Amino acid sequence: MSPLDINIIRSKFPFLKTIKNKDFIYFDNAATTQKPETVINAISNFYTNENSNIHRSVHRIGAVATKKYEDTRWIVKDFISARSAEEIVFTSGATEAINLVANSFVKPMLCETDIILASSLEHHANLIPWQMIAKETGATIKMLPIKKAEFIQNSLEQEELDYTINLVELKEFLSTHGDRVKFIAAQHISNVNGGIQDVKELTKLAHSFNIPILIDGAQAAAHIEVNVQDIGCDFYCFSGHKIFGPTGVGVLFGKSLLLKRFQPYQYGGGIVQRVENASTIFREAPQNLEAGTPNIAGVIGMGAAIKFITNVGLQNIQKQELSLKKYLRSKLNKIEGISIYQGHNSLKLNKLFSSPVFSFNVNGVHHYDLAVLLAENNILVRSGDLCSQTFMRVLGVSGCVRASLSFYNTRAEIDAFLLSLKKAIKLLKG
Amino acid sequence: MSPLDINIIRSKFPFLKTIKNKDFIYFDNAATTQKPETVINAISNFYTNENSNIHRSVHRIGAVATKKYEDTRWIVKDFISARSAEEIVFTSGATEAINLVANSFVKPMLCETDIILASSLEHHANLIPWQMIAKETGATIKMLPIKKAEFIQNSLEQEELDYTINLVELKEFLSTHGDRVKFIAAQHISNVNGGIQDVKELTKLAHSFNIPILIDGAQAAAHIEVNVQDIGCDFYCFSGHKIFGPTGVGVLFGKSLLLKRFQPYQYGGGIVQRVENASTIFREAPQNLEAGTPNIAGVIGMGAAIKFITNVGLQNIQKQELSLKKYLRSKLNKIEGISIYQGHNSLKLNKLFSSPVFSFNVNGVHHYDLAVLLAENNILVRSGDLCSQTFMRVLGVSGCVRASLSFYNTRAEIDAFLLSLKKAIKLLKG
Amino acid sequence: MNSQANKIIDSFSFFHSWEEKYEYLIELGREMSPLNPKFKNDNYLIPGCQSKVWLYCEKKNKKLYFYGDSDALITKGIVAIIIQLYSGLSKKEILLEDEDVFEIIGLRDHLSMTRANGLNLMITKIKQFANN
Amino acid sequence: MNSQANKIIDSFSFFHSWEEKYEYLIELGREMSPLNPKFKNDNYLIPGCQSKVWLYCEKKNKKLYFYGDSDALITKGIVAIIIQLYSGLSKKEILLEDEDVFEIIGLRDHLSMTRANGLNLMITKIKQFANN
Ligand SMILES: Cc1ncc(COP(=O)(O)O)c(C=O)c1O
Ligand SMILES: Cc1ncc(COP(=O)(O)O)c(C=O)c1O
Repeated sequence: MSPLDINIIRSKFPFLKTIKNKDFIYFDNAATTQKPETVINAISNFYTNENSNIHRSVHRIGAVATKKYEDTRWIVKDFISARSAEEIVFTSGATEAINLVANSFVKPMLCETDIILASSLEHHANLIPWQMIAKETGATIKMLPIKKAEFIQNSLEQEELDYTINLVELKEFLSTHGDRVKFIAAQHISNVNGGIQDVKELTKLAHSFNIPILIDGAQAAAHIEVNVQDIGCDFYCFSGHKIFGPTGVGVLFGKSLLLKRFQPYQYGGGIVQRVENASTIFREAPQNLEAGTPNIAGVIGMGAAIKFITNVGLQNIQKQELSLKKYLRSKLNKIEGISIYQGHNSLKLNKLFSSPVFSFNVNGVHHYDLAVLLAENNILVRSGDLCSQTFMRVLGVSGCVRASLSFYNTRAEIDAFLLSLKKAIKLLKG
Repeated sequence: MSPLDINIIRSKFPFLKTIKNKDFIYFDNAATTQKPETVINAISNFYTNENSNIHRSVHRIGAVATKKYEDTRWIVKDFISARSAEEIVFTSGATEAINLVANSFVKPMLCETDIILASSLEHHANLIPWQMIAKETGATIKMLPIKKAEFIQNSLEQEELDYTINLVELKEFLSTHGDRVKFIAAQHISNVNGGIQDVKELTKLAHSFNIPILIDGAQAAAHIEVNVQDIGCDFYCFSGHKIFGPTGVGVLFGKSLLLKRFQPYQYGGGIVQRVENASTIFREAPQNLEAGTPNIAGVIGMGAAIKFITNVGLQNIQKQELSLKKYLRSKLNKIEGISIYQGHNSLKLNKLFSSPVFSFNVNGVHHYDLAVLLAENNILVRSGDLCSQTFMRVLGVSGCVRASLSFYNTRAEIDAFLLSLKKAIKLLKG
Repeated sequence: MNSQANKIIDSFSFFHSWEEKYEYLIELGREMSPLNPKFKNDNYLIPGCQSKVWLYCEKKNKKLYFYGDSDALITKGIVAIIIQLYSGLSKKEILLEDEDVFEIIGLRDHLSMTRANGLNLMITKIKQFANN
Repeated sequence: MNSQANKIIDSFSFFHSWEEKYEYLIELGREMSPLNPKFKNDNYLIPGCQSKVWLYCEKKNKKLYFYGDSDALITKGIVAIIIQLYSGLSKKEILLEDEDVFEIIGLRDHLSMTRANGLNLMITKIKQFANN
């Protein structure tokens, strides 16, 4: 595909072209992305033409709905290069996916002397579930070592702090405590600084100590190509609404053999073979992990979102985002007193690329004040702890402003953002 | 409101008027209902104009989305006459609501000598979760006594079996074992026979022994007025997709004091006040029970569905359904060899009313064969165990055919259904 | 394509409406040689179909012979066709057979629209027998 | 409406753009008499706001006096207005006060659009003080 025509791209997103919103600059894409028309239409079309409950039906409409739902499993499988569609479980989002692994797979095998490793860079969704099962079982949760002391060169050849997992230190730790570590959970890309972890090496290291690992891909799947076979991880998850799809739906990838060992997490219709008054025989994964009527329209909408991404091409998306990122970064650097907590790519493969997420603070200015004044200028950014309080503590701040871009954003929007930012700083510094 | 104009009503449902589906007769409403245009539009409109993540945002679009989401809590509160919006928890469906109560409220207080009561009439969603927490804790699950031996008069003054909970027997049981019973779970309306339980009396009885009770209203909320204060129950739940709303969303009502005692069921963003590496302080109910990005569009769509119901008027819906029910029942009765497992209204208040759900078998004919041949005639019914294997056992059958109507169905559709049914029986009986 | 398949296709070619096809399918089910009742137990049940399907396999002279039954007539007709197709073949022949007779006789669309019939589960089971 | 409210409304009536209003709000925050640092601890923190808000209440001659602070300027301005509104009133007067000054000065819409500021939480807290 040739370079993206940004006008064509933007015209595919009703939110970006509707008159009501034409003055808004949406820089909150790490929170949730806008939806292409094809996704919105897939949902309307389902409710208009094919709406029916699935799996247990002998009628035509039910069969069509079932097929569309199950086809999406294949679409997802191809999207993340899983081995088979049976490795794909539909959840209500990344949060449920992680809770599912924590409760149905990890918790049953934990005992008091065990350790779970997560990182202080994690979104709460990939931290609290591990804390809680540790608490319930008496196991310990420890933080993965972070390189934060090392200075590295960023994409503009400047020195900045490297917040990636320190695999050397981790290896040392595992050499002495590896037998006690029962699970590792880590992010693929950070929602705070867009930094990319070397999840492939991390997985290799975990597996060399026979430790299963989950990668939280909530911030990755819309930005880089995900290949779970190449990564080698046991579990991978993401949310539909962050990859241009609907809310209320997400994906858990799990290796078949491991999914088979899951206790169902929720119980209800569609997951049983035989029910007596006091006991039940269940179906196999992934069906036994999707109790009750699922978010059928949501799953189908997510399928449309993935098709949209594939049509545009992740390569193209990356190219566009890289260009926006470099532009914004170079301008942002010039703002006096700014601290930018931007991550980098620990893979070194494509040294310039990390996702276009910019978290920052300006000396002497509160992030909340900045975000409010930006919002008054119709610039939609996020502020606060970004559901990542432990990361904030690593950064030594209570919160920050986050401008998170997507490939449909433009340089003109960046310019407007910078103008408003400067105005706001001026107002606040008095 | 004056009697419903069925043509106007049907014109509001894209599924019913679209050319593609014009030959279909949708009699599978207990599985899922069709959606009015206002619901489909509410979803598209959200994604087109207001799409944003909620609760943690300082920007305008985020605030609008948050307001619409939170307003729906009030809409639901009014719909089921809860005391306050804080009693409303959004879930992914009735199934998750029940699992939430089982895991976060009931399980922590169970010990080996305890008993949970559910009925053999329950949908799997309201049976298996109780079985499983009983199994995990060593507690016992027992079946609520059913009146099935008694013959009662049905709406056409015929004798039929009464499958409602036997409150007299239950009282006796509780008098001797009441102190061991820690929870009662029962349906409001059956998905198999449409029978209505006297949940108010049941609740009174439970409370006289200080036993908390959950009512599964998945089959009730689209058919009768639900008033949780009048019923008095501690918990009540239903699914959006069965009340003309979207898939992937549902409601748990819980009394505030009890919800406050819930352990969060899932952990993630939006439910925390303070997170350390190893521990977390949570927010209060209902927020702490809605971890992660919720199904924002789904919740808003469900709000639109409730507004739709309120506009049409449940009284009008009931009137219409009662008329359809009587018509179908009188015709169905004439089919040779048919056994109709239709429920009745244990409330006796409105003797004629139960929900328009018809499960039946025809002597010497398999329910699967009937459903397939009906489907070939574009009549969409359900067959099998209806996710209610224990109820099937009470009925003494392995499955049945279920034709479940909604107020938008017509007498003409009933006539076509009957014609096809007779043709199918003839073909199958040879 | 084996000769059994051709025979089935020939017979069905007379019928054009789905009603006639189903009628014939049901007839095939009715005429199928019955399964010895001692095999009508859970060991020979194919799980996951909405109607009950039993399938029993016997080996004679390096060939497999199938016997089956179902409590539903339409399903029984499908069982009858599958048995007619695969009975008397060698393991290898069974594994090689991938012609979709149901497609050709014009019932595939109907039958896979009503997935709960377990058509695919039955064929999978047959191939499993041949793989052991 | 109490005279403090009128004063605030009068002052804001000079400003028409939201920038000017915010500017003035920030000024009010800057000029507010500081909160004794010993009260700037978690006991006086209002949970749930995105910026930190401390609110301390003192009773003198049957009247309540409020002192507060915030780490964010805009929030601090809101605190200043709220204190100006409620400080020096009796419990009864506080509970009766339900005029929405923020509505009148034209900031309600802005401030409630950015809910995370905790405006409502602050007012709730003030009323709680008056209820004890
Ligand atoms: C890194 C990361 N993990 C997990 C999540 C949770 O995703 P959701 O809220 O869609 O369940 C998020 C979303 O903010 C995230 O950024
Ligand atoms: C009585 C009853 N309870 C619970 C459920 C479960 O609802 P859902 O699948 O929407 O979670 C159903 C749906 O079939 C039902 O009929």
